[in-house]
Amino acid sequence: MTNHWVDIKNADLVLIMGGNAAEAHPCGFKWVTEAKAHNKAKLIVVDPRFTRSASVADVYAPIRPGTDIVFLGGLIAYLLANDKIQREYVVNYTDLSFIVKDAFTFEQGLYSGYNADKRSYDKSSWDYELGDDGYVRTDPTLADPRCVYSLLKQHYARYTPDMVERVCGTPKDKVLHIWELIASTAVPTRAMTIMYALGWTQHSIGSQMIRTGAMVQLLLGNIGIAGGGMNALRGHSNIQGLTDLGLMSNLLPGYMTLPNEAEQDYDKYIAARAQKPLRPNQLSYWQNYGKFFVSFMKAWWGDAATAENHWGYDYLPKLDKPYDMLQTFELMSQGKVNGYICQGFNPLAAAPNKAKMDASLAKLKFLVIMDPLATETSEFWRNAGVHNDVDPAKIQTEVFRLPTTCFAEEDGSLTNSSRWLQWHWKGANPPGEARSDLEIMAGLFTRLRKAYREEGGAFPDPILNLAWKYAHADSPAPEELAREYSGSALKDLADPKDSTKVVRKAGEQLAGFAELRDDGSTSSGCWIFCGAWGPTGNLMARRDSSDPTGIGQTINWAWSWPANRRVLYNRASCDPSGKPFNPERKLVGWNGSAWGGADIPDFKADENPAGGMGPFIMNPEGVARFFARGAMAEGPFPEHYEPFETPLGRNLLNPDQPQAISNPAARVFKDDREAFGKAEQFPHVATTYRLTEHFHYWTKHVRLNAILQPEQFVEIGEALAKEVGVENGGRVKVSSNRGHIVAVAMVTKRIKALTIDGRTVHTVGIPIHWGFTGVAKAGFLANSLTPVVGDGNSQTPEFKSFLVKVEKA
Amino acid sequence: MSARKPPEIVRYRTSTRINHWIVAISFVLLALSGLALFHPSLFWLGNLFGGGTWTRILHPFIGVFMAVAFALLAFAVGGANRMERRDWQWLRGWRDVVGNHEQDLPEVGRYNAGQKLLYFLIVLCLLALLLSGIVIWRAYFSLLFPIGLVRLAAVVHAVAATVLICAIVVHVYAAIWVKGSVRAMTRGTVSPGWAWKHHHAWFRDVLRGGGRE
Amino acid sequence: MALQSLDIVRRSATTTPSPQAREAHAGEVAKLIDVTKCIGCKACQVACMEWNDLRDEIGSCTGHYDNPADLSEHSWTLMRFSEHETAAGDLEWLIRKDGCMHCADPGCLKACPAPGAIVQYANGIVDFHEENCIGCGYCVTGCPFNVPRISKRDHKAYKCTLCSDRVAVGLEPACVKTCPTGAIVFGTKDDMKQHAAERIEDLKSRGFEHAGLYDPAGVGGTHVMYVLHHADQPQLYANLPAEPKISAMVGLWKGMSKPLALLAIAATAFAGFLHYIGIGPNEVDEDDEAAARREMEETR
Amino acid sequence: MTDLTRRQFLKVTGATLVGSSLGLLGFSPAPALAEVREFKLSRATETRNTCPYCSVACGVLMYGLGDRAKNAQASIFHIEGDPDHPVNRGTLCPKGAALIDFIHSDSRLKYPEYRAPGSDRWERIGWDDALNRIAKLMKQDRDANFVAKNAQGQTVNRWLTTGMLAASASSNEVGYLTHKVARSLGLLAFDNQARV
Repeated sequence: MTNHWVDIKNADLVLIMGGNAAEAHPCGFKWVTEAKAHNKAKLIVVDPRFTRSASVADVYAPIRPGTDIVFLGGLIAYLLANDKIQREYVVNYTDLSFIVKDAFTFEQGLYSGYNADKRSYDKSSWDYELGDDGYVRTDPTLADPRCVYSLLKQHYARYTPDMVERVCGTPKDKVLHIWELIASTAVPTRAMTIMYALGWTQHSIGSQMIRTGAMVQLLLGNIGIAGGGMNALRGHSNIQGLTDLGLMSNLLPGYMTLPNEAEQDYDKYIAARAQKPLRPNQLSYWQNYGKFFVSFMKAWWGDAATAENHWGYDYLPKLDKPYDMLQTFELMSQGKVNGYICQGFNPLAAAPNKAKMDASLAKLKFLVIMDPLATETSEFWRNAGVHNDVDPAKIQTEVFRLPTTCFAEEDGSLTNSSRWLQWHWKGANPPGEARSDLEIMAGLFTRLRKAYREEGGAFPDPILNLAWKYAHADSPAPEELAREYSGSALKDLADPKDSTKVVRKAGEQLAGFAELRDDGSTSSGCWIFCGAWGPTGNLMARRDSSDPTGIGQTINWAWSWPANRRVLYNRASCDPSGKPFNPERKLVGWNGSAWGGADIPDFKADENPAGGMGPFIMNPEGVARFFARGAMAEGPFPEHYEPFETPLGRNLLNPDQPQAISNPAARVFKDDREAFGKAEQFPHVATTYRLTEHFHYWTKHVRLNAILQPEQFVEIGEALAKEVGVENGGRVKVSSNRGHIVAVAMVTKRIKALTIDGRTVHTVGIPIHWGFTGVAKAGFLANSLTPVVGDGNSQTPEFKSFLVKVEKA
Repeated sequence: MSARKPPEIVRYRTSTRINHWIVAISFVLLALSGLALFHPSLFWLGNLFGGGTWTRILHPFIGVFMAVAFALLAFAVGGANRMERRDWQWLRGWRDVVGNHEQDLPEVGRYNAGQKLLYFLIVLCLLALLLSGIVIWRAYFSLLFPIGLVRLAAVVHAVAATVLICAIVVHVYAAIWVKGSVRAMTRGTVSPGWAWKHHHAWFRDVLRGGGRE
Repeated sequence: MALQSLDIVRRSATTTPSPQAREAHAGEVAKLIDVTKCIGCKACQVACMEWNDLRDEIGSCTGHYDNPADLSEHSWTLMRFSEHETAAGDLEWLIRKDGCMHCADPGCLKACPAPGAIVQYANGIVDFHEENCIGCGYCVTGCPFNVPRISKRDHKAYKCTLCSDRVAVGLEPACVKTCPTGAIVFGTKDDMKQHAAERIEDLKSRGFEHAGLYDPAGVGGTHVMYVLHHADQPQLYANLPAEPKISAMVGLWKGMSKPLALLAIAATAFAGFLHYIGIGPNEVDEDDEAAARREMEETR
Repeated sequence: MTDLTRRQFLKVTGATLVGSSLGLLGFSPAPALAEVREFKLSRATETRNTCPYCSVACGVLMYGLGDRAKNAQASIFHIEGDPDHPVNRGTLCPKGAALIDFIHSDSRLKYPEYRAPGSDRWERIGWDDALNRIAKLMKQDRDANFVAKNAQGQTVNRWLTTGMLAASASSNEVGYLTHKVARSLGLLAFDNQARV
């Protein structure tokens, strides 16, 4: 979330699209009801299903799964055509005026530089035109035909209301009504927030859907302001924190990235990430990358990280390609993975194509499960009848199942969607012999370290040198770890302005990432968390809920990264002179000598606005990008591509280019491509989702939740039910080219058949929460049906749109 | 003459008497438990049955038991309770009945018209109580019926029970009033004078060797 | 006096008044359920079961979101989902939290034959005391909203207590506290009516011209009220009764019939008594016996 | 003698009248004047925590058995929302409100378990046995398959034949330590639930 949960109450308009906040985040959704009740806000829901969110919406419109870019692209065209944009905002705070290279082209759904064999782009033409001064050329009048504004307008001109109705199936009058409402927030005093979740991420073009939403928000001047923003509603309690801490194949803590194998030179690795400003007097905060990186390496390898060994640069594994979950399971299915550790994760249920998962796990030599609950993955080898029809005798995998504590049985912090780190306290001991993950990870590590110390082995250095200064090596305390990732001074730190003054003594905790240095004198395991445990103690445990300005800024409650800032890009809530666009909901402002207000300014605190520094300080441009440059796999502007299993078989926006039916830059493995189904055999569009009564595959173990939704069902519209001859409460078999499930049919008015390009397309709703363990009625894992193809950038599987066939069971 | 023991006439067989008293005891239990559930002021009567809950549990079972026992009794005495022409005449002379002037009334068979009417009233009440009782028998049957019917049944049950209790009060009083009646239902016999006076036609039947149950 | 005062003002099957001196001077309490804010998440159902230490059966899916399928001794509240298409063709998903309405004039209490099994507190809460319940089910018969349920296991009647144990110590009911969207609110009845008025104004501004408060007068008003978008058609919300009142049958049964019946019985007995005194027994005398003997001999 | 005398009848009817009059006067079991279920949290120990499900991160209050005295074994028996928390303000969704049944779920794992190759059942094992065996398997695999240099001779120091998926609900501290351990071993096939 760029903003935070409580801030939603400041919105004048709420757009829920690609998510179902009422269903998945009810307690956060209260701030939508609050905005409606006390801010006269209107709520718009666009979703393939009439959801729980829709049940309290002012306007609901249906949409075919996977076509959101068409709806939003049409909206962009509408806003530009009707000049419903916040001009002062977009001219000053975005790249609309920037000139793009001449070589950049877009034709028939493909951008310049496409390589069909590699299914990827040479992105060199996707960039701004630089002037002789080394800075990007701009045209503040937005008249230049090669400026981003002109290209944007041109790109989305094809996305007409008629096209939207044809592709999305959304009635045109509804479309125009919603667009008109949204356009009303182009004025500086009205804010719209967009709330989305897996309904946008779980598509092969998910990242681009989100980008399209963000572009709409930028045009309307809704980023960085109270009640605005692009608010991703993260699914799990600490998925934000674990991503912040870099627990992904290509990341390091704080969104630093692992080096590629070509990056053998440490200095070049740093230089490529510490980007120089693209416009005059821009902060380009990533220029400090070296400070973050060195402090991180010092946290991990302590004294073994020295300037001489480039702070242990060789200790880091180098990437040849991404090793995301889908890639790893592909390798596993090929027999190239021997061992696998699942810590609190149930991939048999969570990853696409269960049949492939079953087969892949069976090829492992060993599998380690760390979990408080008996997951399906831990029992993938067990024959559970129709729900998991395997032969244990044929599965040679050794499986270890280690019981862990749950939230109630441990101290620690979790980072929520608002980027708040909140400390929690243990209330009881775990059952039986269960142990915390800390003890288990430490137990494994100390055993491995001992073995490498005593027996030697492959490249033992990073293991033997790993800093492990915990009071109990087998059980590091959460407090020790929190202090470590937050960071401390390793030597006395002198004031950069006056070297005689010591600003931080050796061993003292640091107050924030501004204190980090790249000379090895500071340590911080995750620079964006720096200051969470500061010189005054554990700020994550703060419990002052006062909100002096009444706009929901409780900045003394817990601690938010970065730097306890609650609304990202909040500098953009002020006009170029530093005056708030909406004084009623002032976040920050320039008082003539400093920035301040209800939030921590997302800006250089003493930077005079007259200097023209842009509010998007992490970008070298200083402004927000409509033109993504090389940051996205598919292209600088979002373009609609069909789901890989499309009911149409063609892309109505680019009907003559077969390479542009589905995402041309998405990675698809051969076996997975062969497992795709065609609309002739599988005529119905399926979409998977969560119900509010359950949380993923956990709460089927929870009696109270099992009572609320005891048994697996699928939702189908009345027309489809009639077609397949099933009554409400009867049973249906839903098959894809990868497997099938059998479930109770819930026949509902909430899912309607849509007319797409003159044809009727039925949608089938598949809630995901059942499986073959737990106290709820046993059911099929929903991912028996789902296809293995990820988003072109994030590799998030396409769970929201695929093809199935529904039959009476 | 006085030394001679008057010959006795059998009015009720042993089985009939036992049946009657089973019904009678059941009725008393039902009336007590029913009143306990019916009127808060009489809830304490439930203590006779082990408290309110036991009262609630026992009452319907006793009710069914009584209904069965009564059905046998009603069947046994049903034939003698058919209304005849002279019965209406008898009823028209109710002032003589109440005033103990039987000599002015048409002669009576095994049962007089009052007894016959009581018979039909009791049959009707018990039928109503049985049917309505099943409908309000929460533990087993109430869920099978719509709530409107249950509510109606509760009223029917209350009204029928009131009528029945009044009828039985009359019945009991009649037994006290007409001396010799109690012995008919305890020992089974009446004196010839009793039969001659109250049920002359039946008396003659008996003399002719008929009039048996 | 505090809101939480739970002095009993009415007891079932009790013919004399309960102590009345203490009153809820700060106002009676009420729960307001704003159906227009409800997302049907069922958190209230969970909070209810959790707080009251109840666990219903793990049932099955019958093609509806309503789970458990009905109120029971373990489910004192549940969401009832109705899909309604408006005249304009728009879909509305009307979700009503069902449960005890805590009537000012409670039909259950009126019907109950067990003294003290059902009580009404000074603050308006109607509570069941299962230890006094005899399991007759008359409360079910008496309730105009079809709320009380008799357990198949212990044959006691159960329903929402409005968390009288929480309210007694100054807390809000568990369902109110948990409600994520603020669709359930709790306070004095006056405050709740005022809150409802604000909500209704907002709803009217959004085009729900028949938005209104459901506080049915037929049962003397309730301590659980609804804000409805279509207050003119309460039956749209899973058959919420339009004009609930204690059934005339129940009124008859638990009203006039009780004294009349006792009177009738007593009068009958008394009439017999008077007859006995005034006219006396009908006895068979020696003359009758002699006449009988004569007739017997004649017949012989 | 079964016939009632006038005197006896008077007695019976009199008793009935007196009895029903007493009833009408309210002669019935002792009435309570104010009684509710005992408030169950009065002296329970309150611990503040965060709901482990979605990312709203609602504050929860856990109520535990005992007062943390040495001889009392804490066990959570009730959970409700933290009214001070700025986001949830005491509210909880159906998952959060049901947390007590997660803590005490029948599916909670209590002991380390092992499933041998080809077996169809779990065997209970000790922690040391489990961790020693896992560490051994990991070291064997790492030593056999560690890639120090790639085909072009570039230093890559990666281990690709073992992978790990990290939890999504574990604390930052657990995540941090897990990352530290996993990367120090050279793992690249390391991911979390952010993608699904």
